[in-house]
Amino acid sequence: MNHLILAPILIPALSAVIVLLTARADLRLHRSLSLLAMLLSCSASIALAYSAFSGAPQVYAMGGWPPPHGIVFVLDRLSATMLVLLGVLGLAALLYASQGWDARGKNFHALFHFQIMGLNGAFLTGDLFNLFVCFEILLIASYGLLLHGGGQERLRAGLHYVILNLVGSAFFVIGLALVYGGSGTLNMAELARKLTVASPAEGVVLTAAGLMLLFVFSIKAAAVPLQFWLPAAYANAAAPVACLFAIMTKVGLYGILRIHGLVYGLDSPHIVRYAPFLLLVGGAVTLLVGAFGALGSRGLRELLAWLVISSVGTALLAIGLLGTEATAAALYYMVHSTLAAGAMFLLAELIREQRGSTGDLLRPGPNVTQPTLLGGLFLLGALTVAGLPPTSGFIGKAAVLASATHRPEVVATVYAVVLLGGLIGLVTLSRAGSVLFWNLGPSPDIQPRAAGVGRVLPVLLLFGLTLGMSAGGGPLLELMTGVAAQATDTSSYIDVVLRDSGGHR
Amino acid sequence: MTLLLVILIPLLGAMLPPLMMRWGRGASAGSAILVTLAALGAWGSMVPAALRGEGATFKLPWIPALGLNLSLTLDGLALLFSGLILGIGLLVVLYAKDYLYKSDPMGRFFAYLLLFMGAMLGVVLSANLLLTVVFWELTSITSFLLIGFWGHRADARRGARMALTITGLGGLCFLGGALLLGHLAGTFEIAELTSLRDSTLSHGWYVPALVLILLGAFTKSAQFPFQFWLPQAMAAPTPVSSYLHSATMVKAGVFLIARLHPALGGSEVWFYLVGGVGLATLLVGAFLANLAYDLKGLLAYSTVSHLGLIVALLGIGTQYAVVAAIFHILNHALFKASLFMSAGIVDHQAGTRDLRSLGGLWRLLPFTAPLALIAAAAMAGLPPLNGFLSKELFLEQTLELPFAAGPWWLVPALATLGALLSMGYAVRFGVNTFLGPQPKTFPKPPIEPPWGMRIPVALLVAGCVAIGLLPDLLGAPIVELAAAASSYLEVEGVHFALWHGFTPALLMSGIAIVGGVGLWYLQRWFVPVFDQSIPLPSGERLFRATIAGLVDLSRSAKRAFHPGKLQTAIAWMILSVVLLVGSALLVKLPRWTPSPADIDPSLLGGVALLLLAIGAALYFHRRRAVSLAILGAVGLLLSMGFVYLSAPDLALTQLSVEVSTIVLMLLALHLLPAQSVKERVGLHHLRDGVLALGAAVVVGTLTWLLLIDPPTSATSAYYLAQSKPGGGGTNVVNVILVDFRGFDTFGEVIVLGIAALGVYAMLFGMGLPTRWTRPETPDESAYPLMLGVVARVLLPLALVVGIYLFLRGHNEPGGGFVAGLVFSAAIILQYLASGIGWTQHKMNIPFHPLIALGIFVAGLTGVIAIAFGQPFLRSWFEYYHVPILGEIELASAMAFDLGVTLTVVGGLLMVLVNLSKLPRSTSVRPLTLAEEED
Amino acid sequence: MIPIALTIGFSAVMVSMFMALFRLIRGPRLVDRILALDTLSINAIALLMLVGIYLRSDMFFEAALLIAMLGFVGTVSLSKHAVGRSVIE
Amino acid sequence: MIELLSEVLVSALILVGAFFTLVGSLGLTRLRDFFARLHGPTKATTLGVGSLLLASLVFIALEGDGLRLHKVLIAIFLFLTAPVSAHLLAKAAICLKVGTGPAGEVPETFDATQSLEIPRDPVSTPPAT
Amino acid sequence: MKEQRPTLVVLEDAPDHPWRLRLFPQPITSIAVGLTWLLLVNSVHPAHLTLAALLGVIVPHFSSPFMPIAPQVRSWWALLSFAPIFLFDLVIANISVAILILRIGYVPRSRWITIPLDARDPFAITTLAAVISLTPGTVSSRLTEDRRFLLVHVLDCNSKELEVEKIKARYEAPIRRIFES
Repeated sequence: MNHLILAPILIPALSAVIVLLTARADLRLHRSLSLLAMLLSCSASIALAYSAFSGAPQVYAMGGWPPPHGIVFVLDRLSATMLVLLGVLGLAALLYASQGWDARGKNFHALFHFQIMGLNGAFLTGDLFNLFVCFEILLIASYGLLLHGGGQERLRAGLHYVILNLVGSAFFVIGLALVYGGSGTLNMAELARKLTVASPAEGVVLTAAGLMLLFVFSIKAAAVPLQFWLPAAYANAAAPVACLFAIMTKVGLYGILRIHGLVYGLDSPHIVRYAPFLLLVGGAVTLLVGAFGALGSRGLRELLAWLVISSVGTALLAIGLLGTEATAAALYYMVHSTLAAGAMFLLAELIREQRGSTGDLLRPGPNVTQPTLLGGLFLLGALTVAGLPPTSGFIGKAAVLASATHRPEVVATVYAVVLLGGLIGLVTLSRAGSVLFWNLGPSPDIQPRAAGVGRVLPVLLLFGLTLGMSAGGGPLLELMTGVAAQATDTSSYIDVVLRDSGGHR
Repeated sequence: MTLLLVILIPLLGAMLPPLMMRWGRGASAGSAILVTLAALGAWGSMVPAALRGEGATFKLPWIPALGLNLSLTLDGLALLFSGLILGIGLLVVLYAKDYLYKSDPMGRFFAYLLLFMGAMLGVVLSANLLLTVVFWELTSITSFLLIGFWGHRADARRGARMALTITGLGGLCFLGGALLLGHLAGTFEIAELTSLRDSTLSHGWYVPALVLILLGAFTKSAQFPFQFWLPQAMAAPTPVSSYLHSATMVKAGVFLIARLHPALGGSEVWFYLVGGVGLATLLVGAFLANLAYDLKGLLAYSTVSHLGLIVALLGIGTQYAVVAAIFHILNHALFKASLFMSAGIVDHQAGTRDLRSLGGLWRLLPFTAPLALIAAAAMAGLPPLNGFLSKELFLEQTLELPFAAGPWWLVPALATLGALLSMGYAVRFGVNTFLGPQPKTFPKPPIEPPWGMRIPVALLVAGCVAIGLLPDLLGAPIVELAAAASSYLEVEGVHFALWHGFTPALLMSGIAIVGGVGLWYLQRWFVPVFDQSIPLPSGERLFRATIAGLVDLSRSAKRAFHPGKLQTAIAWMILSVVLLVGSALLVKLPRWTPSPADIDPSLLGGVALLLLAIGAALYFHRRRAVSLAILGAVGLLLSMGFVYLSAPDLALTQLSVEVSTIVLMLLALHLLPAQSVKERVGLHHLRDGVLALGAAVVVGTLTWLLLIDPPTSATSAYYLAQSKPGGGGTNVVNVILVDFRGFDTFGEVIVLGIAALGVYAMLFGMGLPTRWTRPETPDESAYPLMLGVVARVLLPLALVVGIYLFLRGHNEPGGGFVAGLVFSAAIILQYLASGIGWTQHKMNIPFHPLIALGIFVAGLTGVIAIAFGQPFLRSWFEYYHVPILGEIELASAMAFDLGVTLTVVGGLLMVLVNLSKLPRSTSVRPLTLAEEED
Repeated sequence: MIPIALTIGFSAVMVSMFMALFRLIRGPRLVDRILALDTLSINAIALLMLVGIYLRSDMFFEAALLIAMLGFVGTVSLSKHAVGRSVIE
Repeated sequence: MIELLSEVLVSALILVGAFFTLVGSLGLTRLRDFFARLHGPTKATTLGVGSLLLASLVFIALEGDGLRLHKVLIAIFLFLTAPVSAHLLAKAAICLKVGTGPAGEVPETFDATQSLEIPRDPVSTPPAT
Repeated sequence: MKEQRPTLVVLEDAPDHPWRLRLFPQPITSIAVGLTWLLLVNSVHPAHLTLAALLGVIVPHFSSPFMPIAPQVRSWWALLSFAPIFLFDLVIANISVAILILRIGYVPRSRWITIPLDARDPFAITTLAAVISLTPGTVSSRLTEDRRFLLVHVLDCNSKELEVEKIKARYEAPIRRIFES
């Protein structure tokens, strides 16, 4: 049994604990400590990914209790992908935060690492209730982070955020109760096995459970009409926090992929026949509403938040298209949109700071201190987000559209929706860009300070990664196809987890 | 490889000009020229082979999964276009060097220009349809940057955005069409596509794919009805206009049509669509050009109409039509670029481009004027210039169409009309600018510009004349090569001649020329008429209205459906879950036989109590303290329910949680007004009622389902069996918590800790005044004597009880969590009795480390297991027999439980203390937001 | 004999719980409600005793103990709140 | 014989306990004045619970599990806390000027608040004389 | 929000005592703790005896700072002699109150009486108040700031003076004998 699987949760937990134990120590100590920890857990994730992609899923039985009775961690390609993604994103966010954001509130580093821990746990666990626990960890931590920096708007947004998410958690628990009531287990593999042999009555309960969970994950993913918690929260969060939050919606998508894609099987009779259709429609609506909402936004960060929703819609749509190719496209798109959104939120902060009192509002304001740098980055980011070549966004969109061609009955709709959404996004971003960088008002008496290397570096890092995603698009899509293949192969998942579980006693 | 270089040199070279700026504008421009020359050189090295018909190719897989490869080719068509791009590009760079004003950031300009050049070269050189899309979009983006170069001007911004939007729309459609085409053909390599033409044309998706791709082409080439963005793009500096908007970018659409003509052409759809749109554009453009006052606007519309002419020819699609099209592409590039440049000179030197304030520049610009006039003549299609040749060919082709289009004379007549109109605006351009009366003043006294701006014009015009005189020598070979590459039919033996003898075409152009002059003679009457009275349908105004409308719509929609109110959000949530799950129940509900459960009277009583209490709590929800008291009762009764189900652990937990909840909530109440806002009775009550009902039905049904066939779980049996032997405890609940599912507990403990930290951070962030400094008057009313004494007497006893619950937890009801809550309750009692100040002073535990310590201890027990080569959290226990004391069990679970206890105490007290440090007031702003909901 | 006594006892305690709940809902003042809550918890202890006898077990001893200890804390804080002071000062 | 007696004893205790519990709550419901109501729970209920405790104590003992006195703790806790609860509630009621029934006005001496210097510990500091 | 100081539990009110007191800062507390433990586990098994002793040492170290002045029982005899009186009155009290409550249509004559206190020791006062609340229709309702008067609410009272007399004689005196004198 590979103890390294624990690293992604134990390292953050430990560092958070140390930060708290030395609560009164100097902030610089905390910074270096938590950066180090982040580096470690990120590299651990990469190592795990390496082993995951080179072999079959690995199972880690907590306390040695054999599944389905104990809690297991299951490391497969899907979880590995998410781990690495989070590792990189977290690193960037933390780098940025260490340039001063972390001093604007209490316990930033502890909360940050707990958040990382919760997310990693959610990606690794093979047990439904444990998934819920991890969701709780990351929810509470994210609430703390969301309020980081204080202020009225944050507080208000945070209140809505936490209440809505708690409602979601409540339904999550109900769903789990249904799962247990219908199948007598909370282990994902065992549930998958039970689904194949469920009696009619159990079948109903399990179907209801599946849909309840779908609902919960859709809340996390901020699919319309469950997107209410997102825009205000993202628009008001501190920049590094918003950057980290770029992955929060993906947690919901991950849940759908894991539970409905793998355990239930989207095209299987265990869940209602129209589930894929629901995903398609929901995705389409989310995509359009997101783009539309961005069009009407008054501030850059709000705009970005809506575009995040839109990207979620695209991914949902792709998942709903079923099939390895479409799933691979969805995964690629998820990764891309996470990195891009993270970078954009950091960039938005830089722009906001340099526009004085106008902030990130989309009206004529003073010119930024570093027009070439920020303008260039914004252009790149806009291309990436809007899905124009040669960025990863274009490849992701193209992949989704290409995979849609295998579903002749929906291809027209999918094309119409995706292309329309892309167009609206293009209009929105071009408007925003031309206002921010061309339509200049009088410049203030004292020009704000230029952003230091330390705060530009994370942005560059993330954008660099997206560019890498497009340059290495070929191999990457191959990898994602591998991930998708494994993430839809239920029977072998069951075998691996329930057979070589590493549990003894 | 060289092919790739041709593209890469400009793309990478684009960095040079900005960098060179520090050595002055000359250096910057020089570098741009050098880069262009380098690219030209690389290109030139491949020309001979290409002319021999064995053009270079290059292929490198990029994204095999999508069929997107870096494959390039230099066939005839590519050769022609790349030649134009590079050649005219060079001239434009020369011209721009002197054209740009001192205030303009020249480096950025040339960077954009070179980027565009690279992208455009990519479009024409790529042999893979998807790759074409990639470069295609790049041209849109770079043109956006170039049009918006003078971003401080509103018209520039608007023009840039409009151009990007329209061409972007087209690009997206192109992408869609390309993907469809690639799917139905199974490849994106254009060569293969060409070979698959027949199967493609017969495929069901042919038409949609074709339409989408054509949309891309039409938008790019400003074909009707998308022609309106081009005049708006004239806000760009003139070099840009002459390069992008006459010679190259707008030709990309035409290029695409020509490129795909072998693969998609020849069908009826193709003919009517391409030909029709082309013809319409030809007429509309020419007509609008006759109404324009803006010099560049006039040229823009004329460009539109000439592109329409080319498209129409490609639509006709016979060999000679294609040849004519290609030939006209070449010609138009030459004369239109030169016209734009001379217009630029006029604008630059005279300070205006309004035809109404121009005239008689012949004398002031003795060098530019004749050149411009010649170019205009070429545009008008006067012999012996190149324009004449290709126009003749066009008119000729309209007489022999592959498919029927109305009466035989219709298309030729329209073509003639087009030619007539173009003659009209050509004369309008030439005469109104250079001849005729000279206005009294110009914004700037016009003088000839520097040679840098004159030479390019001269060269281009020379080209026009040369080709006009020696068409066979200069035009034919390349045209033939290009035409062959863009037709699915054999193309050979192409040659042009000024004189074909008396043909219908000659007659038609004769009519056109005469009529055109006449039209120009009439214009001073009809142009004002159109200006004032007849409002022309302006796509541009429509476009702007649409965007603005969409923005407003989006905002109002947000206000309506996304009003940042919790009620709305939660209503949507409940609605969706009810629909989602309810639908499943409707779909899959089996018919079951209800089994009447025997009902216990005492249970009835308890349930009645519980329901009463809950109802009351709801009823009093607006009076916070009251509902809180009632909620206390609810908790109590609930714990009694656990007792009824003989679940002592749950009862204990419920009770202990209850108390701390009440205290914390009371503290929180200090920040709220005693009563919540009175709601207006409204429709949303009905809504909520319906939703609640639906939710109740769904949940009720589900519960019923669970009850009628309770789960048979192997897991619970396993836990019961393993609890003692495997977990070393007889209290299964506790063993589950600390061992079987210890990891969950670990997580939840952390959640508790985080919650405390979060509250702490939040209160800190609220920046409220910390009221408390020293204990205030500990008078009888604040700290009653009795309470104080009893609380202190209770403390040690409570601690003992806590320890008791903790120690026995593993085997009997109790456990770390409950113990922790008891400890905290005991300490809370001290706070209540003696106030924060004194208590804090007596028991000064730093809470952060306490929480951390708890988590650490809990985690450590797990990690130690790893140290022993066991899995994380593997529990360990041993029974020891000590002489007097008897048997004693030691278990790692205890350490784990200790961690739980520490965190509980730390977290709870941390929240408590920090909450109670807040001022008691209803005017604390942050909390008003809790009220804003109703 | 004991079963009969138990039945009576159960019903008596149940009735008194109902009465306490009545006072809790009826009010009229917060202090009344708090008093009612206090009584209710004491009744709960009584109930637990009876259950203990009925089941012949001490399973619920700790629960009773906690009610006796913690119910007090609740009452104290509520009554401090009722006066209109901060619960903890 | 012993069994019978014990049974009688237990039943009697149960009945007594039930009776007092009932009476306490009855007082809570019936009496129309807060301070009067206050008396019910503090006394009757405590005694009721006390005798119930005794009952179960005896019962368990007779069941043969030996003398298990731990229930006494509950009684101790109750006797410690009940008066304090009553005291605090009464104080609260007085502060809130709850109607105190016939002749129930609060003596003046209690409205005049004597000023004291601030003791650090509210309990153990000797009052000013 | 100011941070808490990181010092640990301070025993400032118990400065350097002889070892006995440092081990058992408050013997009476230690005894109570030990007894409580034995009651909880209700056994006198040696293991539990040791554990009780252990707790008797540990717990007071945490609790005693909160009780700078431990209750001191001056005369255990007084305590023992007072207990039966109290228990007896307790029962009586309940019965009388029960009768009051059960008498239909009878309106009890509620009265406020003020008891001037001679007791000074906080524990004495507290005990007195508690006893008053637990016995015949009286609830000790409020203590003056200077702790010299106790306001008592009498459920059914004929003459204030008698009540006061009774309480002072029957309860305060013995309680003062227990804690003070």
